[in-house]
Amino acid sequence: MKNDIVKSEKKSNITGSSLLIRILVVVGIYALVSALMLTGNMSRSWESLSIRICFNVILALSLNLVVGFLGELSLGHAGFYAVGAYAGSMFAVYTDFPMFVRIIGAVLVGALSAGIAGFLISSSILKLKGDYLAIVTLAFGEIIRSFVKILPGTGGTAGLSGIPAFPSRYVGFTFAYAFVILTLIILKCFINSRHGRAVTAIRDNVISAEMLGININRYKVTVFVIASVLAGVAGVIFSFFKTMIEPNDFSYNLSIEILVMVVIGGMGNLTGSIIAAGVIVVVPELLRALEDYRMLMYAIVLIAVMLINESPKKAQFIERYSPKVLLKKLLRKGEKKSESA
Amino acid sequence: MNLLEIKNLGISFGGLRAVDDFNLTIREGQLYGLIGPNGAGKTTVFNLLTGVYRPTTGKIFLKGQNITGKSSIEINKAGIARTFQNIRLFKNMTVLENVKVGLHNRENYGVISSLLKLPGYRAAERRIEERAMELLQVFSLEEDAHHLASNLPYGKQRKLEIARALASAPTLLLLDEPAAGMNPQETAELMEMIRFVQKKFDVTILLIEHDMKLVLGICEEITVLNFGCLLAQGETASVLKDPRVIKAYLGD
Amino acid sequence: MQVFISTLIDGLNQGSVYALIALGYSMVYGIAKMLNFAHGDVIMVGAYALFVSITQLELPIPVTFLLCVIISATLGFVVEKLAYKPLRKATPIAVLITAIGVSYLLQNIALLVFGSRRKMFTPFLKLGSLKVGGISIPMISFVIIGTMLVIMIGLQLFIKKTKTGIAMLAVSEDKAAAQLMGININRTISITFIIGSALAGIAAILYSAKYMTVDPYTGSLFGIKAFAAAVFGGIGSIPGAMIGGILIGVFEAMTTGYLPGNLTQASDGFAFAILIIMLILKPTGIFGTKRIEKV
Amino acid sequence: SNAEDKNMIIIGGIGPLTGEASTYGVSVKQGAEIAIKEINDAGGVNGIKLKLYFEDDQADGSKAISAYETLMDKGMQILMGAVTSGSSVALNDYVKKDKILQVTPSASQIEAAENPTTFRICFIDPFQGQEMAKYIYNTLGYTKAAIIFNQDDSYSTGMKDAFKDQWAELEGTISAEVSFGKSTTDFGAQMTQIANSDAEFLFMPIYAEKAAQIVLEADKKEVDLPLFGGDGLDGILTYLKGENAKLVEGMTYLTPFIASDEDEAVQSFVSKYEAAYKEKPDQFAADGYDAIYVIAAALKEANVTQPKELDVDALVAAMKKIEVDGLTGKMTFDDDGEPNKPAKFAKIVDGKYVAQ
Amino acid sequence: MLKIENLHVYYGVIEAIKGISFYVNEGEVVSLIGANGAGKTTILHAITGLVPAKKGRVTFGDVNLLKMPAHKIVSWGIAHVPEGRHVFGQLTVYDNLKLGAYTRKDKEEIEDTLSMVYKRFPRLEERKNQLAGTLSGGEQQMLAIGRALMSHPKIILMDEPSMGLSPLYVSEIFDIIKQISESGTTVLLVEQNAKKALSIANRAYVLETGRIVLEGSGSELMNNESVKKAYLGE
Ligand SMILES: Nc1ncnc2c1ncn2[C@@H]1O[C@H](COP(=O)(O)OP(=O)(O)OP(=O)(O)O)[C@@H](O)[C@H]1O
Ligand SMILES: Nc1ncnc2c1ncn2[C@@H]1O[C@H](COP(=O)(O)OP(=O)(O)OP(=O)(O)O)[C@@H](O)[C@H]1O
Ligand SMILES: [Mg+2]
Ligand SMILES: [Mg+2]
Repeated sequence: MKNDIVKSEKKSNITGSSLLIRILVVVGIYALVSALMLTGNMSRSWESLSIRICFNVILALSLNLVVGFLGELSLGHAGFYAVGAYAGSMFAVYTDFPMFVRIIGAVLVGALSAGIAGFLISSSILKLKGDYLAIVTLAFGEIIRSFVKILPGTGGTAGLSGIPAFPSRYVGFTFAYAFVILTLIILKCFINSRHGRAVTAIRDNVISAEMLGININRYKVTVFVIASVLAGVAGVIFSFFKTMIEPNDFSYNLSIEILVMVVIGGMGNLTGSIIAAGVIVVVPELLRALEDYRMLMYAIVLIAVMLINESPKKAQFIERYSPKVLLKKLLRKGEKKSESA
Repeated sequence: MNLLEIKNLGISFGGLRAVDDFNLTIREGQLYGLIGPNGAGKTTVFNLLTGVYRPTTGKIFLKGQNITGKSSIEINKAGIARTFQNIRLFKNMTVLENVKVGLHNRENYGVISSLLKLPGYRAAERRIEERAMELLQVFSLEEDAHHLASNLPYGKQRKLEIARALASAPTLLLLDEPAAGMNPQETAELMEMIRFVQKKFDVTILLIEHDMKLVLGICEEITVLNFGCLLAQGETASVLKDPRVIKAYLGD
Repeated sequence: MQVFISTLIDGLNQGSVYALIALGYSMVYGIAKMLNFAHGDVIMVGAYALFVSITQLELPIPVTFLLCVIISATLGFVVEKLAYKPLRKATPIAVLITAIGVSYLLQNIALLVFGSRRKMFTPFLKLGSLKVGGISIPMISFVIIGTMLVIMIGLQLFIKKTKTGIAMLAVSEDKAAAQLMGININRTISITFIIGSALAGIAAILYSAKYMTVDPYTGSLFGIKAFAAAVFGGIGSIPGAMIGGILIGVFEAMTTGYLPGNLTQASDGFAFAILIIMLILKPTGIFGTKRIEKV
Repeated sequence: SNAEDKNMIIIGGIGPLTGEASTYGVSVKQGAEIAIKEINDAGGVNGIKLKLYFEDDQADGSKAISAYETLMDKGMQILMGAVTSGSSVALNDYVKKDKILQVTPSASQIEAAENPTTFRICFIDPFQGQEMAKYIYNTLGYTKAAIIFNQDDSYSTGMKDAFKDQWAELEGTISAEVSFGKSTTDFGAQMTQIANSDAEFLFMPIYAEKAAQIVLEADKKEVDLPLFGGDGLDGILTYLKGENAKLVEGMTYLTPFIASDEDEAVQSFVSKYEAAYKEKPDQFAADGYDAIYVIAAALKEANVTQPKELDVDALVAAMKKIEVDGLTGKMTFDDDGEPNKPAKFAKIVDGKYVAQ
Repeated sequence: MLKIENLHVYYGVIEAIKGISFYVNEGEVVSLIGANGAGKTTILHAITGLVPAKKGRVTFGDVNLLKMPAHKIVSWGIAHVPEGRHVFGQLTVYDNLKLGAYTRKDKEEIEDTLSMVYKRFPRLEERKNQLAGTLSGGEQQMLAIGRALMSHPKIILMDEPSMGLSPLYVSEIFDIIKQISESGTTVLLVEQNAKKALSIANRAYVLETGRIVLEGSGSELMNNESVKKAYLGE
């Protein structure tokens, strides 16, 4: 008996042509944005938004690994982000190597520190599941934010200022974009490997996974470490963008905002996370014209998106009008035309 | 040679003695049956064997190695795989991926090598793909390879569970009511399949089943459990004629 | 010693408010299996309703209380119908995000209607305080603790003993099977939200009486605190939510009172650290049992 | 930017209009709007009208950057903002690169006016902390302090740190030091500590709304200490009505602005503000109002006649020359961009703010 | 009594039931048999409103069930023992049974039914305070049947009630079905154990991939060659 519900595109090996398309999209976006920036055709708000989108995309992608693939609700992603941002920018502020070394060093130091934090946290909460884990990650994020206030060198509540800025917007964007791509490659490779499958299996059924010899604890820690390293990198980019960071930049509201991106984009859907991160950053800016009603509208949009996202009609709509389907139709038409010609 | 030895195994839940002083020996290459009334403790024995529960008394040896109280992961690595009475597939993964998860420990490339896409990784992934497809073919599931596991009908889900368990290359395969929810025709096919699998993969099989046709058809020996205790043990046909077994389990 | 006891009482004081809020939250959480981050904002709306009816409409106090509870319950009912019901088949996390949307929505409506500046109540429940051995305890705390206990016991009896209560448990576990029993799922969930939100209304009254203040963001704190309390107490356990709330209050009071010098700046973080340590020691919360999953 | 903007000087405002800090942003915006209207109604600056675009940053630095860029896209020529310190500091680099005149009404953290083109209307946090310490020790003669501060607000921690340093120098002792955070609703434990200390007074470097609640709690705990604080305490009486007003009787704080000041300018501002927004202005509103007048004065001083040709160096030079008699006092600006204006001590007497 | 006309059911885009019509008379035992995935469960789900039907009519007496929300259907006297048992695992056996009688009012009658259920399944009485989730597979199946009986239905739909039961209990279940039927309750039975199902059925239908391919009395089908081959394993 033939069953027609096929989960599309779940193949582990990227076929040649789709790899090419992906490379084209990646290069194309970069070329477009650079061209606009370098010719001065991009408005300033979009220039800065393009960088903000980048580090938010990295945050969303990395959290998606935890929430979407491992299936654990983490409400403390801002904590790892904070560790990366503070460690990285303290390196950049308190050393006087050449600029280039400071930037690279900051990324390494930020990523490493966040990774260590991810390792320590995740290995101490292995016994916790579900909402218990959620509350502990949330608490952890708040602890980081809190302790930053009393640690030496962090600038306390007033924040750490004097972080070197990117020499130009264009450099900043290139830098951030490169890390977005790196993040994507890392996640894709991980997910399509036996390790990625193991992680998804843990999400779907822990007992079965254990029974197949999959080391649950090791994978939980691995996933948290990868996600926190990436969040740490995002933190460093953020601190170079903002040039000053303060504890309030990393409150649990931010963790929730990242979670919103992941869920709206679709759990376990990397492309979705990218788009959603972009949308969540851009929408409030687009709504500026509404003035007082801006955040009200934002809330309404958020609810509406969730309701539409989950409605059965949307599934039908996508079945008919998704870009993939449309592209196929177009190609078919083209073929027919060329045949008839 | 004895593959599995269970000695004085026992466990209680609250006041309930679910399994009590249970002994069982299975030789390599056997197709062994475990039967008994509902609630007799059969599934619990499987759970004890696979580390889901820790026994309160007794010892379990696999190939002479003591595996009592080990974790499920270690037990799987030691060579036991199982299916579940209430099917436990990875529902949001495709049929093929389910089997690939089963192959997890057969290829051992590390996280770093997957991140960097080293050549070893590619070769290993290709082998995994091939093996998984082979396994699906054994169970005639290759056409469903890219379907979501949860969309399969019941019978196919059971087969997929067996395929997935086999993927981890066990020496001992535990099947918990593999024929439940199948009609006689399908059950007959399944019997063939189990026999075939046992030969092809060279595994020893211990199965729980309420379908006596299947038990009689493929199990050389069986053990009957009743209220957690051993009721009878021995060659299948003769055990099934035991009046105590008839009274407690088969009815007339 | 006296300082310690006073601080402990402060903690109980504060914790009892968390506990009161956590009860309603935990009930919705246990039955609808969703983290209703908008619960705190229902309290905020209730408090504004109370504020308007006391200071602007100048209604008799008992009427204002009733109004506050009715408005809160209605709000809970409406929110559930409009925002959560269409998501019955969605994952809990999708509902969580929608709840966050609702929370933003209520906050921003309040911001537009009442402005950003905090409103202060004129005292409307004057109860004075009790003096025991040099420590004075405000009477309102006894009212809060009393109400909390009554609600806790009431909820517990309602859920475990009444037909509707058991129906709620059935719905929370298996909606399809519950329907086969003849249980109206939508109605049951509506009732859950109405009760939960009415409790939010009661919390709003007592909160306002105790702290005499409300602003658009009052509720956002409670969402987190109630969540923490409910989880810490053990998911689904009503007495757990209560104890959880009280303990969190006590942790906070202790870290506020006893951290030396410069560490006081991180008192929030220390309170959370205690919470984490306790949860690592008891991974299913105080009263939580391991969810039994038969293999 | 639309057509009529061409003949106007565009001032951009940045501050929180939504989110937990929104009171501050809203007040500044409203105060500034009144000033803009007054100036434009009177014919503008040298005949040029002013236009204010105000963007929300939710007191979040990176959103402030987006707000800033949006304003730049709209043609912002002078920045009035950001309202909060964190956002202001985050804009430092941008303002430096763009070289525009920045006047922050209320960002009181030192780093917020680091830029050579940035000026500030309000006092810096350390200044207030030091002044209060000196006043309390030298003038009033108290030696044992209790402090309550907000751990999540740099305004509060900045003032507290400066107070403590100064206090140590004066050889005063600290009997109790407690804090609260963003999410604190109950101040019982804090007050217990203070009640059981031998402190002679309570220093509260915090904003009025939290202070009002703390005062209520202090009353319950029978803490009857003299109260002191910075300009944040201004407006506390709007939260404490009726008998509760008695609880802050005698409270002394440092402020540039007192809404009940008999001063004519103040009263005219207050009545316009109340008419427009149905609430009493606080010091943030006054800061916003003054910031606009300071900008106007600088424009006049620099003799700006073409709206689209602002010379920032000339404006900065002008800023250092002008003297503006604002609601928050008569002020001039020094080379660091800091205001020189007299610190007024206000005291609450008989339920009214009285300048000392 | 129960009449299904031209029923079509879809899961997304696939059509699981492709226009099925059949009926069940009062007092009858009617069996549906068919291979895995034929659509038996789906039909029962459509009758009790757990999945929506795209087209067709389902009438019970004079009422059209398709227009009715699932929870109302029970009160017309229709009980459903679902595939996969679906007991409330975190509730006790007793609470599960009580929920079975959710739509009933009369306390005494409920008590009577309860003791009837306990008599049929003594194991349930033994374990009445155990959490249903920890029962063995077969015990859960007993509970699911007992729970359905608690509503004192006019018609009971059973989805593979013998699955996972020991041979002794399988015979017993079929005896119970007979008793249920004799006590006046109509039975619509879905079974893999076709031999037993046909032997107690007044009439039966054979399903293949969403269509009815054969119908007849139990004994007719039992002797039908293709049925013998495909479903009886002979
Ligand atoms: N976690 C548990 N807690 C309490 N009781 C349990 C638990 N697991 C099993 N039991 C009880 O132990 C007994 C044996 O259960 P088990 O599942 O092993 O039976 P079984 O022989 O597999 O029966 P079936 O053939 O019906 O599947 C049952 O009475 C069951 O209720
Ligand atoms: N939720 C679902 N989504 C998609 N397809 C489904 C779903 N449920 C069932 N199906 C498909 O519908 C068809 C009919 O399934 P159904 O469960 O009714 O069969 P059945 O006759 O009861 O089989 P079994 O004997 O295995 O219980 C099958 O092909 C099945 O894969
Ligand atoms: Mg079993
Ligand atoms: Mg079925």
